[in-house]
Amino acid sequence: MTDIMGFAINFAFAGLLAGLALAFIRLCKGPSLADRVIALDLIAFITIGFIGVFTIYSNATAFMDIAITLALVAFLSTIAFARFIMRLPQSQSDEHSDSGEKS
Amino acid sequence: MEFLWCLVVGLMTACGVFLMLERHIVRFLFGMILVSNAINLAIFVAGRLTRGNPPLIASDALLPAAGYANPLPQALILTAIVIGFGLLLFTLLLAYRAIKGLGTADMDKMQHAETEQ
Amino acid sequence: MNLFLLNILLAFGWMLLNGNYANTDFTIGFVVGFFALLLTEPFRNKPHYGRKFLAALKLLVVFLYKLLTSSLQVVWDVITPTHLSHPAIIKVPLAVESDLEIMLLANIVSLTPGSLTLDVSEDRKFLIVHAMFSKDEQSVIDDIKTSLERRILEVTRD
Amino acid sequence: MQNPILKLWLAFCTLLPLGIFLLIGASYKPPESLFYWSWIPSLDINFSLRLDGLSVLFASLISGVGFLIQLYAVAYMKPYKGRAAFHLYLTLFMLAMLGLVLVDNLLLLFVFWELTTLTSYLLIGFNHEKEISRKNALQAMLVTGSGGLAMLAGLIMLGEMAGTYSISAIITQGASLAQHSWFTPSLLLILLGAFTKSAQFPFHFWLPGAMAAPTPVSAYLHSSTMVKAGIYLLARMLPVYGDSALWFTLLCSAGAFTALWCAIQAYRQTDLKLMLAFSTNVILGQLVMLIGIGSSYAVTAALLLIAAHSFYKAGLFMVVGNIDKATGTREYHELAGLRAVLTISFIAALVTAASKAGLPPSFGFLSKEYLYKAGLEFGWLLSGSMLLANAIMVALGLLIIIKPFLSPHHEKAAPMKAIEHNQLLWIPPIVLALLSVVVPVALLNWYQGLVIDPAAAVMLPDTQVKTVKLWEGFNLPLLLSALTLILGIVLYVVYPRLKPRLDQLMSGLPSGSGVYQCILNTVIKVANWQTRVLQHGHLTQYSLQFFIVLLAFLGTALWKIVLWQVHPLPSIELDLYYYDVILAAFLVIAAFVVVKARTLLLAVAALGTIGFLTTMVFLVYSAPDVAKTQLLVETLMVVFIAIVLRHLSAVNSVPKHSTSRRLVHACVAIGIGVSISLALWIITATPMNQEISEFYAQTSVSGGKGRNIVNVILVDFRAFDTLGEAVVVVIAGLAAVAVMAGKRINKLVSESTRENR
Amino acid sequence: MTQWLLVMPIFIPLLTATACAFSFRKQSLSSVISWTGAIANLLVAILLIQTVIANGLQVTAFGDWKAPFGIVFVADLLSSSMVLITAIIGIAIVLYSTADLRSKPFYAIYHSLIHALLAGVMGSFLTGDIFNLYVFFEVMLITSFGLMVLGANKAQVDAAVKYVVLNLISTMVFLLAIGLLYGATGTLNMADLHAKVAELSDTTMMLISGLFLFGFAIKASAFPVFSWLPASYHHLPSAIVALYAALLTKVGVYALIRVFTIVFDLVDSGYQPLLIVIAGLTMLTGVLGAASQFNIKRILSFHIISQIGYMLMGFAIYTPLAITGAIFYIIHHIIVKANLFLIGGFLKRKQGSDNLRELGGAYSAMPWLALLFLIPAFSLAGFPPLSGFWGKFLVIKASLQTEEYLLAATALFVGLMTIYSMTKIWAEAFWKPLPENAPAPVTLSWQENCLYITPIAALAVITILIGFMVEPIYQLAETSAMNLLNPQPYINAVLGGDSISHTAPLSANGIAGGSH
Amino acid sequence: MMEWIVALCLITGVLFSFFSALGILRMPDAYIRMHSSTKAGTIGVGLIMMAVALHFNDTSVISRAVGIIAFILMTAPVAAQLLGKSLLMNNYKMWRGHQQD
Amino acid sequence: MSSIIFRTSAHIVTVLMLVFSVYLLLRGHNNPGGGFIAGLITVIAFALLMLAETTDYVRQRLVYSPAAFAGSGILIALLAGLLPLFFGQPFLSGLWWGKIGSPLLFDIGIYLAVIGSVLMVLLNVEEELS
Ligand code: NA
Ligand code: NA
Repeated sequence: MTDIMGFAINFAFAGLLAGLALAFIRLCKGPSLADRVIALDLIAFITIGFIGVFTIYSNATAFMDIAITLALVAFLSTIAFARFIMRLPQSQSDEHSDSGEKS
Repeated sequence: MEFLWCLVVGLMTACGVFLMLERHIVRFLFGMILVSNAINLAIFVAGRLTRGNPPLIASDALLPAAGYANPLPQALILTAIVIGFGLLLFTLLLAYRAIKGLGTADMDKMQHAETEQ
Repeated sequence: MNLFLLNILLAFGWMLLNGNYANTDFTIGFVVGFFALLLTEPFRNKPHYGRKFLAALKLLVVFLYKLLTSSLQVVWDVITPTHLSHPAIIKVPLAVESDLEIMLLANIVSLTPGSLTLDVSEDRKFLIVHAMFSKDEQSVIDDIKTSLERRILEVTRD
Repeated sequence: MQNPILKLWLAFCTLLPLGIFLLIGASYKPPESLFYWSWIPSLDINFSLRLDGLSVLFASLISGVGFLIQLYAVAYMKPYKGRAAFHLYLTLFMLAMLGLVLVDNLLLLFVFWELTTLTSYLLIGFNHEKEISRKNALQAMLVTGSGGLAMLAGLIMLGEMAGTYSISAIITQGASLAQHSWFTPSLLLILLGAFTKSAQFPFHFWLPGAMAAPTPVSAYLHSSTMVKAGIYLLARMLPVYGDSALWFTLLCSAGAFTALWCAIQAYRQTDLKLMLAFSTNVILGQLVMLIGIGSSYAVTAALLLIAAHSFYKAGLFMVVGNIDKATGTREYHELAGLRAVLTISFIAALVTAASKAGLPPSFGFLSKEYLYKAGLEFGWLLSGSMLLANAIMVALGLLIIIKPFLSPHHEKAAPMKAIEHNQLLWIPPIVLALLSVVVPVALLNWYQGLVIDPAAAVMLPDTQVKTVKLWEGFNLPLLLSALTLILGIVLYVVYPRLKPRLDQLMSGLPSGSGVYQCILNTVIKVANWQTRVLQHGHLTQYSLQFFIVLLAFLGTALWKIVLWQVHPLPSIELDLYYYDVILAAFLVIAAFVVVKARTLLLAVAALGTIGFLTTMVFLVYSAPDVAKTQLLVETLMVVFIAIVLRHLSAVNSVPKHSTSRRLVHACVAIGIGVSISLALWIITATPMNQEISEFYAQTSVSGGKGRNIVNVILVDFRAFDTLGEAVVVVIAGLAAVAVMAGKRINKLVSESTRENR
Repeated sequence: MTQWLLVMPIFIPLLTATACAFSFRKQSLSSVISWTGAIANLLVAILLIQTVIANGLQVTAFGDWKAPFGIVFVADLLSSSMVLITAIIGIAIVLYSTADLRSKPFYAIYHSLIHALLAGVMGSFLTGDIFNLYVFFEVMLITSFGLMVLGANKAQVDAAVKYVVLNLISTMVFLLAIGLLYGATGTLNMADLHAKVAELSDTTMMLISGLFLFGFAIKASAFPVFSWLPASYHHLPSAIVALYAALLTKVGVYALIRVFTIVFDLVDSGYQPLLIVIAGLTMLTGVLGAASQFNIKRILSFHIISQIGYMLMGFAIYTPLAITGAIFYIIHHIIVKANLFLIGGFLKRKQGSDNLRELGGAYSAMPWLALLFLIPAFSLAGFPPLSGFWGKFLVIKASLQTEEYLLAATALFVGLMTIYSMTKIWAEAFWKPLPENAPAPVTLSWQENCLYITPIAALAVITILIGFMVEPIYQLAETSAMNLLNPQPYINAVLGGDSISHTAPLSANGIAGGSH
Repeated sequence: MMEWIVALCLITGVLFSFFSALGILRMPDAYIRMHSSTKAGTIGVGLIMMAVALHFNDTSVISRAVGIIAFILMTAPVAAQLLGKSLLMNNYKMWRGHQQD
Repeated sequence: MSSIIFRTSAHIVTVLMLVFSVYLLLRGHNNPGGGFIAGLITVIAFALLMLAETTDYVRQRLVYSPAAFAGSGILIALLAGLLPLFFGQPFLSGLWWGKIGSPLLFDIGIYLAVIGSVLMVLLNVEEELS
């Protein structure tokens, strides 16, 4: 592996993982359900990217199938969440409508 | 590198176990998902880790490339994942039924079975 | 007819996936695609399939260009410290009618600068769009109708 | 008696003991095995029957008295329902008892021992609709059962000491067993069995309780047979344990005390049946004492007393049964003038009571003489206590005869009806009364040759037994007999005044059945408490228990490793890339987010993230198939959760555990987590044996015809796992539908579209 | 022949289950299929044990991949006799259910699940591979979940939650243990593990075996991890609870015995003293739990625990005699406990309750049932010469031989309390007159009566037979125990003698191998 | 030469992805965050896939990469649209930015 | 949930997924994939279709009940395992005729079993809960 590829790959890993971190923060922060879902969707995208980079890095093309699979299924979970939000009775924020625990 | 993942397995298990002890039945389920993920990971780690060399044989070869990853734990985890999926799916719907039928998600309030009739 | 075409396409897709271009693969792909279509029956009202290759290509190029610029626009807004946007929700009247057309337009609108499809009205007459930079609503509408909808109609209609 | 089958059955039940009695008589040629069948050779349990002097005494009593009892019961049980079953139980009981005295194998003896417990349970509880019957049946069962279980341990120990379970073989080893460390424990345990069965103090109380049974049962089981099982066992064990001082001390003290104590109890009763029941305890005590003494006289006395008691006690019980039948009561105070309706019974009563009181020339007198002879060898204490007990027996004899039969009938007394037109009600007691006199007077030599000599040869192999005579001239025992008689009469006379004072005196003392009830209640209380503690119904507490146990398991092993340095900890080899660390960190953070999430949806989203992250981990470490499956499964799971959660939003929120409880949870969880980490680390630090995986790699193409080794494992090398896994998934599907569907399960599973059905 | 024989105990029930599932709407058809399957199963089981007795241990390697590379099924005396008993119980339950559950809407799916459960149980008995054991445990577990929630009411759902939650803990720990074991040894075949485990350090072995012990202890419902059993069993339909009571916990004990003889050595693992304590406390807590109950099913459920204690006791003592006793006890207990639950179910059907306070009069109303109850009840209570006595006798004898006096005393006390419980049921349900406010007993058609009584009577007859044919069963149990304590022949048979091909390095071209 | 192109694609793709993530963190409301994730995310993944395709230059890889890009182009806007619709249905309050009205 | 845009694209995506799943099934022996993975992707495809349309639509497309799929899957897997026994080989041995072999048949059985069981749950959950 040449220097430029090495750099690019390392940059890619770092950048994607940093992106993952940011998206994850949004996932935790919410505040609405939709925000979390958007973040999760983006995490799926970033994961697809990570798989791509790792495919280049490891030279094992078999990993590409995982990327396809991920692209397929991430769509489903986003849709399912979207529907979840849609069917919720009242509010835009999940903090009230959720069946969480109270302390 | 196994050490790192040993640590992760332990921490994930700890989180999972903690959740499994909570009163909300759905949280128990989440704990179970965590623990079962952690255990799959544990099997994976126990079979030793190999970076970037999947146990596949190229179409012109009879053996996988040297230093290939241990395929057996992978097969075991596949089985365990699928079995775990079945169990979790059932548990999820049982939780649903319990919440709907018993009117509470609190596992400690589910006291219908052991009160003397 | 269009199903048949789609079927052929799927067979080619199959070969692509396999990275293998023999007759047997085409046959398998065709059979697999046939059953897949049979199971899902995707288009109940049939759009026309003509020789719209050029129109489609043009649409694609425009679309890719818009996608790139829109991305850059978003990125710029992200990295600059102040929020530049003036968001609004806009109803865009539709000339397109079929499901496929509506879908294409909606998706392309979503992926182009400053606009994001939120819904199609119940009567399928309007596209509800969230516009990021909508100082002037009409310009947004015009932009969508001229640069996108027209091109789609060129592809999908005779 | 219309039912011919019932008739036939009753005839069979009656004639069976007679046949056995005759068979025993015909085949008795001591000391030979009658029969040998190797039942369970591996356990040294052989069905070998031996008929020696001791066995023949018991066996003939069991079958002979059994015959009379069956006869009597045919008449007595006529109005009862379920009499066929009654005779069945009685017959079974008799067979068990016969087996007990005939077998030459310790374990087989135990088998029959327990069978007598079981059948007697059914007999005692025969009047099962009454609560007292059920209660007393249980009491008898538990008391004799607990003794029996202790005895089992004792018998096993004895068998192990001797290296055989054959009784005759053990006896030949005799005193040599005394050196073994199990000698004393086995002795104690066997005594526990014998004492409970033979109703020795403090286990005596079940026997009067067993009087809840119909009278034929009392006559049979609780006079002449079952309670003698313990006596039989003690007699059998005499050659093994007889030399031990403990044997002597325990048997003599328990026997003597039981005799005295129960004599006083008998004296206090007003129910005639209970009087007899307690006096049975007295005789049992005397028998135990005699076997404890184990001298030549004592053995002779015991052998005489066993037979004498069987005759007169069975007879007396039958008479009491007749009284009950004629008047509907057995209360001493309510009975008078019975001679008028129970003429023949009265004669039987008179003779048997004389035997009980020990008047010459009855069998009772003879046995009492030898009792005193045996007692006198060991000083005045034993003899004195026996004298008192026997005096009370005299008083009881008088009590039973004089007021109920001889006093004139008066208004307050229970009304009477004639019952003696049924011959079967009086023939058996008369026969027994006859035997009580005929044997000592006319058949003594015959008895000596048939029973005493051979039985004594079994019990005291080295001792010559003296010839028994009814009349041996004026001697000390005779004097004691006279004294007994006088004292007895005195006790009879003072009975009206003494009884209330005795009652007053003894009312404060705890009764045996009271203690039993108290123990039973305590056990039940402990059981309830324990169950409340262990099975409290709080699920999370169960889970916590389970996890604590798991932590204990893991902790003990790791404790050894970490603190005691049994196993040196492996060094940490860090062969890491930064993305490993970041992925790991994310995984852990995401897991924490699931824990800390205040809303379920955030937890679900974090779980989804964990799914993606684990996918990446599997990807990085070369497991594409796993990564894919993980991804798909996780996504589907999230979809399912999303679908389900949407419908649970209306559910009330759930309170959390208290902070301290959560702290405990955290500690347990962290403990388990750390332990698992450590365990995994220790295991992965050693090199791995991968020969199986190598085999798979080498054979995948040639044998499995596949290039994806993981898949070849799944569908070929270990396809069987995959089959099972598919079954799991399908059944999980069914189960999931079932849990949701409730009663519409079939419809839900089988329908292909909704409208069509 | 072996190839056929060994797979049929799994194949037939799975096929039957599938066939039952396909005949959803035709109750009678699914009944017939279910019966046929159960009978076929019994025939195969008989054939299997005959073969094992005649020709010794039988092994088949699935896919023709020899151990340790592939999965093997091993039928030795122990496993084939367990399969036989399972088949017997299977028939009894299927017959009984035809009477008891026919009216229920879940009838067809029920038969499917029963057969799947039987497959799981028999697979667990036969497998020679530890991961495969896990798979069959899961088949069993998920099927038991399914059966548990069929037509469930509130209480049943609650019971199911407890059952599921606590059993899942066991499952996960079991899986973890397998993972660690594989990581430490690199193999999954139990015979192959024997030698490789012996090379592990003591602490590693203790660690891994501790996890196995914990997992199996839950499955077997040992103290202190039995809570799931009394929390759930009594709400199940009798046929199902009979099946569970007979088989599920015993599979746990069986697995414990297998794994701690062939894979680990109980003594070497360091858990023997602990197991002895566990056994004693299991007996004690179980029997005391039973003493505090007034519901037939609850009493019987708690007694499962106490009797598991006997089995564990036999195993923990770890002498040939003790293990013989444990095996004898398992065989006896499967038959007897199933029968008692079936009788309890029949009483419930007649009277609409299984609470002792609401029952009564059965002795007068159904004397034949009383007799049929007496046999298993007093067998369970350990009255000789019924089957229960011999197992108890053997373990007590063994405990005395090894000078475990306290354990022996506990076992004896527990025996006494078992007598108490059984007589309690007898006195309350049979002897006591029917309470005045109780409803009149349901009258059943003679066919229904027959279907109820046939399995009950058959099992009672088997109980008596076991009691009287002690010698052959003792021989069987003793041989099994000797085989367990000296597993070398088993290992040789599974791995194909001393010349184990896999220890030799394989040629690099990948053509060589242990298969074909 | 090809390496440089691949590296360029990779780096720009990653940058887009990163900014997309930054966008959803920084942007003021869910609608605008969706703009960010949909557009920048799509192009980011697209570029990375292009890099993969170019790197391997192998039909099976190219076809898969193209498949992924096409698939994402097809699904990402739909997902965004559904989420948007759900927000609309829940009367999600839009951030009005610096508009006067 | 009835969004024209989603419905239309869901149809296309479903077809793609189905094709992809069969591809994974058939190629699984040589590349990552196989019955389980393929089955799960099929399930996801139909899940998407279900979300876009209705459960009845999906049931009609499937023709047979999901339980029938599951049952036949298990049946096929069992028979694939039994087949070698008739050739004197142990249960589940690989029999190969060129590129077609009993392991492939076995994998198809697994594929169907997964599809059937998970879809059965999915459709019923959706129907019961709405
Ligand atoms: Na695969
Ligand atoms: Na093979």
